[in-house]
Amino acid sequence: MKGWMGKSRVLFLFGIMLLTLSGCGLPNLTALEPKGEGADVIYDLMMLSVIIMVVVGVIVMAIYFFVLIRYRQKDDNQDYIPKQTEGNKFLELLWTVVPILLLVVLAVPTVQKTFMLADTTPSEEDKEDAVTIEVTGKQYWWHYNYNGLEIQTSQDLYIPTGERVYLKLAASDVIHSFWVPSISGKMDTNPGDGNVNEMWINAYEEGVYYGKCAELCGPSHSLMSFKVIAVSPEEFDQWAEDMKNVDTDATPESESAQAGKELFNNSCIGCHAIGSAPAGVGPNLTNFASRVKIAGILDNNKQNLIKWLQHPEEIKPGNKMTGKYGNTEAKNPLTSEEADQLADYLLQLNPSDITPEDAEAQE
Amino acid sequence: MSTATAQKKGFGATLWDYLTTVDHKKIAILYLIAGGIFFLAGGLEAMLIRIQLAVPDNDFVSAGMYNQLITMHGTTMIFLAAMPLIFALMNIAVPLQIGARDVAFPFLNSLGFWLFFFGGVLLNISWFTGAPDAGWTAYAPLSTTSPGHGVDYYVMGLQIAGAGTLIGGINFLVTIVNMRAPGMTYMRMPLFTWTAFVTSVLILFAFPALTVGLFLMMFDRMFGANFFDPQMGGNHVIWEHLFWIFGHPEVYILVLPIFGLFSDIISTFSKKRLFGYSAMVFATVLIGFLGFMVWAHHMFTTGLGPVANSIFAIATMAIAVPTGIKIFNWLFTMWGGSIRMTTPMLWTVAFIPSFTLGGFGGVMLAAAAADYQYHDTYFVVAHFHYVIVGGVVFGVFAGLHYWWPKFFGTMLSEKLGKLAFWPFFIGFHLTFFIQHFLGLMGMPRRYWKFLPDQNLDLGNLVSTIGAVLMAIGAVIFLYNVIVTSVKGEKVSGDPWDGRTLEWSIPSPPPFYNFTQTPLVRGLDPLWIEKRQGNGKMTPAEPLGDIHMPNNSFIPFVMSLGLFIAGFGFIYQVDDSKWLGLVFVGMLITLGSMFVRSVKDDLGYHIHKEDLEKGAGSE
Amino acid sequence: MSSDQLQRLKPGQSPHEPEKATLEGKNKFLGFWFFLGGETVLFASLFGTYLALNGEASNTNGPGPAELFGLELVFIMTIILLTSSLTSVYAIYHMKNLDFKKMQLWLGITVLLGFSFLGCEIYEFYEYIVHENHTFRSDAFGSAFYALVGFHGGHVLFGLLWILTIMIRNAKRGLNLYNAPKFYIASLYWHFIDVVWVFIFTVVYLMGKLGG
Amino acid sequence: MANNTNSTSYEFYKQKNKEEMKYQLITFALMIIFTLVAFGMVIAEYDPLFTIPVIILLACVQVGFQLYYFMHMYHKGHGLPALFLYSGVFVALLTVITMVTIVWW
Ligand code: HEA
Ligand code: HEA
Ligand SMILES: [Cu+2]
Repeated sequence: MKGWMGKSRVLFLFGIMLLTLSGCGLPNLTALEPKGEGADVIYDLMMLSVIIMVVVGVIVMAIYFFVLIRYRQKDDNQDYIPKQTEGNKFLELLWTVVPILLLVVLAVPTVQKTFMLADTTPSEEDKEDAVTIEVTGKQYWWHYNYNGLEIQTSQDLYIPTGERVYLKLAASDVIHSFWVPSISGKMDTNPGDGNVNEMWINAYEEGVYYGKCAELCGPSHSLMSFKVIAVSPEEFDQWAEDMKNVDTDATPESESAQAGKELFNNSCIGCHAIGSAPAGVGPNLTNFASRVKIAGILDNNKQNLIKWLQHPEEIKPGNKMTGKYGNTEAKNPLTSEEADQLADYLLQLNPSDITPEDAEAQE
Repeated sequence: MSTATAQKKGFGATLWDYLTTVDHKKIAILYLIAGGIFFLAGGLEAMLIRIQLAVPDNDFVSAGMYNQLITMHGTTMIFLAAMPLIFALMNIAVPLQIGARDVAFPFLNSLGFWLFFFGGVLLNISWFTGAPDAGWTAYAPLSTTSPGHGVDYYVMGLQIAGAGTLIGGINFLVTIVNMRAPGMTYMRMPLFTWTAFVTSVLILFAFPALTVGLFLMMFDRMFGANFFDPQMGGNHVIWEHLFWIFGHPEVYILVLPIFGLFSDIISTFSKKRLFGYSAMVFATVLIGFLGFMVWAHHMFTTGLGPVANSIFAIATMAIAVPTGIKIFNWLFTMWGGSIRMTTPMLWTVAFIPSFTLGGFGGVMLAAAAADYQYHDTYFVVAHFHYVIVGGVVFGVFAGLHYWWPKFFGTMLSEKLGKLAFWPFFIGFHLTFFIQHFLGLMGMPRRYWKFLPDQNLDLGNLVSTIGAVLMAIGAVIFLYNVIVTSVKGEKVSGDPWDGRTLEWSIPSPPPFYNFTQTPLVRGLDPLWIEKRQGNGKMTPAEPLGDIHMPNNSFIPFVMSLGLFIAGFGFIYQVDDSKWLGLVFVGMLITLGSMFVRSVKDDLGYHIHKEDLEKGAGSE
Repeated sequence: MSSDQLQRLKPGQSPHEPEKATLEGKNKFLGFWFFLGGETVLFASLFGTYLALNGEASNTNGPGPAELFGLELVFIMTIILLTSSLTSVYAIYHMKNLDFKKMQLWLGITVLLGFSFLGCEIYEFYEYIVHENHTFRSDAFGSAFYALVGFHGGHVLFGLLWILTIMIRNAKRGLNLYNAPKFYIASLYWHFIDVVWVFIFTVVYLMGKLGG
Repeated sequence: MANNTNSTSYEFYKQKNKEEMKYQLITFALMIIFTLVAFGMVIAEYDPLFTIPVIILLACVQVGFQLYYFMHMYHKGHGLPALFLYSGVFVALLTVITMVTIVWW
């Protein structure tokens, strides 16, 4: 058993190596590179706790290795009977009191930050222009209703940078959890109107931030991704203006898209909306063309869109679009031509000049 | 040894013997076998999970299948593997450690086992028709609206198994209170017995909350009630509370007996009395007490508000103090000792840093604000596998090596034991350490697949490789068990130079345990006799007739009835004809309760003369 | 020792607490008390659920507690159950005096009272379901109400069957050290049912009537 | 009773049981009275803010009577039963408080 020390050291080094290799994760996804106030505050708390743990850990491990090396039974001393100590008042007091003190050091900022993060009433001066958004989690997408702005949209959440944006979170089927790790911690969305949650998010810089559902919500839970698009306040205002004034009945340019529009209005509109409308069965598609991803996960291009329209079940098992119209699960599948037309229509829905690219350009 | 008996008695007779046994040592073996099989099943599920997550965007299993796998993995491991394996250890050791001939309620002990067993079988039958898929926590409304019968199996299986656990808990409580040998005061009980006691207390007060939660879910799913349906005025948060009011104490139910076991092992293999015995007892009780006041730390992101979150955060952190007391007392038991690195000790020594790391993760999670980041990510998965695998599973391995002689009268090979340890230990850290980082890097838990290009690939691959190493370790352990059983080499009653009463009698013990009840003169009674006496326990009574309970088939039948009724309940949703099965099942159960109630069961005596001839000690 | 346990206990030669005279008896006694500790949590979970949901009839148009409940029947039921608690005290009193006949008599009265309580409860549920159209499925309040009160009713029924079983089983052979603990813990169970009912009539009915 | 040295222990305990039965009857009378008061207060429609605490208190006292007298918890040898019952009550209280405070928000 002499290899004990050696083996753990190798293990340890190996671990460090792996970590450096993988870095701290993907920027704008990882919680280890905070890009927003909430994540920042939490990161500090995390680091404080890590420091405390390292201190305690070093002490424990020092005693541990000392004991294991020093007090192993020697071959020539098998009959040695150690002194049978009952305990030691001083030592026992020591390792009761010191942890208590360390925990107090951790508890105070914990409580403070818990209250700070829960403070969801805007301050007096911000009251007027604070953005408040009702977020609804649905299997397996997100819907946003901007209070007072008459904008409703889905999947990509546009927010202005540098200010606290207030969220009211609910769900319309099962519990989901709204999480944008590099901006802030998560909060559950509860079904029913009795348990609406509130939180705020504040992105420091412009950017496209990864959001994930963090509460098991069915087969496609892992695919319920979304994006938060933080743009400058001016850009945000323009985006809001564009979205508000969207002409929901504009005639598309290409013929194929016009045919697509017809198809859309005949069958898709029952579940999806274009223009401000409450959360339906499916996501609001007003600015579909500028979505970062299709269905939250596929790169936004025509090929993927056609694939999605025709075989949604293969891409997101258990989603509510499957079987609602002519896709794989139905008797008369959507023809390739129809899918093509629909795609053409959807991919020109682009009411605002403010798109994720604006946010990304700033990064 | 059981196989030797088997050859003597023939297979049928042995089987019947085990189906009807009320002997705590045989029940321990039953728990060991059933729990072991369920552990393998849970481990297999874990391997499938890890294979699915080995590479990004994998399609090894389907999304629906994945959710079934994690649900069954969690449920199986907690309820059907860890708990029964701990019950196996408690059953073999507690009566022996307190110098009792038997447990307080041998009949109920057997009933507890069979209820657990049938509950577990019921749950696993769901694999053939679609397993539960709402996570082991079964949060409503996902669980109440989950199609198919998977969650129904979860509800019925856990209800039946849970009843068994509750009964088992009460049995241990009364056994420890009423059946101690003369001189075995509370403050002389071995730590394992103490922790078994406190764990049983936790079972007694935690399981009823689960029982009610499961009933409510059963009513919602099967009989149209509205407890968790917001449209009808229900509230799913009630389920979360009930589940965790049970669920948090449950994790201490799992780990406390293991703490006790490690205390015994460390003291034995350091040749030292446990350092700070009374502080250890006090810490155990305190952990148990605090364990009931922290459950909402699993619900920090539910939205309870900052006041509730802060209170529960502080209460949770407080548990680090008594746990720390334990860690340091273990270290100082070894301090100045003469440490023998046997296999049980090896697992124990590996446990200390592993569990401490897991505990650190726990305290970090307890910081409510920070938990908004950790919650429902792989950070949590890492935390609880560190405490559960690094604590409970290491503990079960240690305990099995330690008490194998008392189970079967043979010794597991030390060489193979150590050979199994290393891959398991290294694999364990590989699998779970990196998961802390995966979580913080943005990987939520219960994710069927993670997407490529999110810097999560390497970490997941490492984790999977670690899991393979663990499986190798587990297989070597199995090999060890088989080899040992085939060889069947007998060992003495006291192969480890033990300190407590179980080592004062032969391995395996005769079915009446102690020919004469021993007189206990202090903590570590056998050690005292070895140092100050002739190395043998002084009897507290003259040799006399021993009263023993009768075997009974009723526990099996009673549990079978519930098992049958369980199917009825599950399928009456589709067709009310299935209610017939409910009646048949309940009739069997109530009928056998009736029989139990009206039939006198007075047991029998082993006569003094037979004892002198050495009956029972094969 | 074992078959001695079946010997009929006679005044003047037997222990004064026959229920705890044997190890088995002591075990039963203690184990049963522990079980009652667990039952406390069980009922608390049901009470908690009820208290969380009893105000939730409003959004489903069903009757709330204040409209639904009447107090007359509940009062009668309460008195019946309280009295049955007293009669079972009498039974145990006679058991301690080793007077088997009287014990059986009082137990018999207890059982009768228990069944009349149960009858009232069934009548009450019937009224609610048939006349008020308020069922287990109506809304969350309905579910919680029937779950809590029904669980208690189930305990009453089980207790009655249990007491009847041991009464009939032992009718011929009288009191002995083997069955004394059984009678004793059955009576404990009966008292516990009463304890739960005290909270049910207070929390469910009286507070329900008050609209709180 | 201490002078009853001549009687058998049976007679002694019989006497004692009889004494005890008297207390049981008093207990029962009080319980009925409490019940009457509780129902009466509700029927009289006092302010619920006053009535509710009072009827809960009455229920608790009544249950105390059941436990200590009817279930003999005041007899010796009931230390552990009391400990476990009160532990149960503790968990029960936590549960109920939770359900009435942090289930809805
Ligand atoms: C055996 C099982 C076990 C054990 C022992 C523990 C122990 C602890 N657990 Fe863990 N826990 C689980 C099993 C366990 N847990 C499981 C299964 C889950 C997830 C369930 C699910 O969601 O599926 C979970 C989840 C979980 C959460 C919720 C996370 C989330 O979902 O967001 C939290 C939060 O507070 C937590 C905290 C703790 C703490 C503080 C301890 C403490 O008891 C740890 C104490 C120990 C130490 C701290 C180390 C030794 C101490 C010292 C050396 C002294 C000095 C130390 C300091 C001063 C820090 N646990
Ligand atoms: C006692 C509890 C326990 C134990 C011991 C384990 C052990 C393991 N667990 Fe598990 N785990 C849980 C309790 C436990 N787990 C719980 C409660 C959850 C949460 C579930 C949920 O989210 O609802 C979870 C979730 C969970 C996840 C997260 C899934 C997700 O969120 O998507 C992962 C992923 O890596 C995982 C992995 C493992 C691994 C690799 C092991 C290994 O340690 C296993 C080692 C054992 C073996 C490898 C067995 C060897 C046997 C064989 C290889 C088969 C041979 C077969 C025959 C001979 C028939 N577990
Ligand atoms: Cu916990």
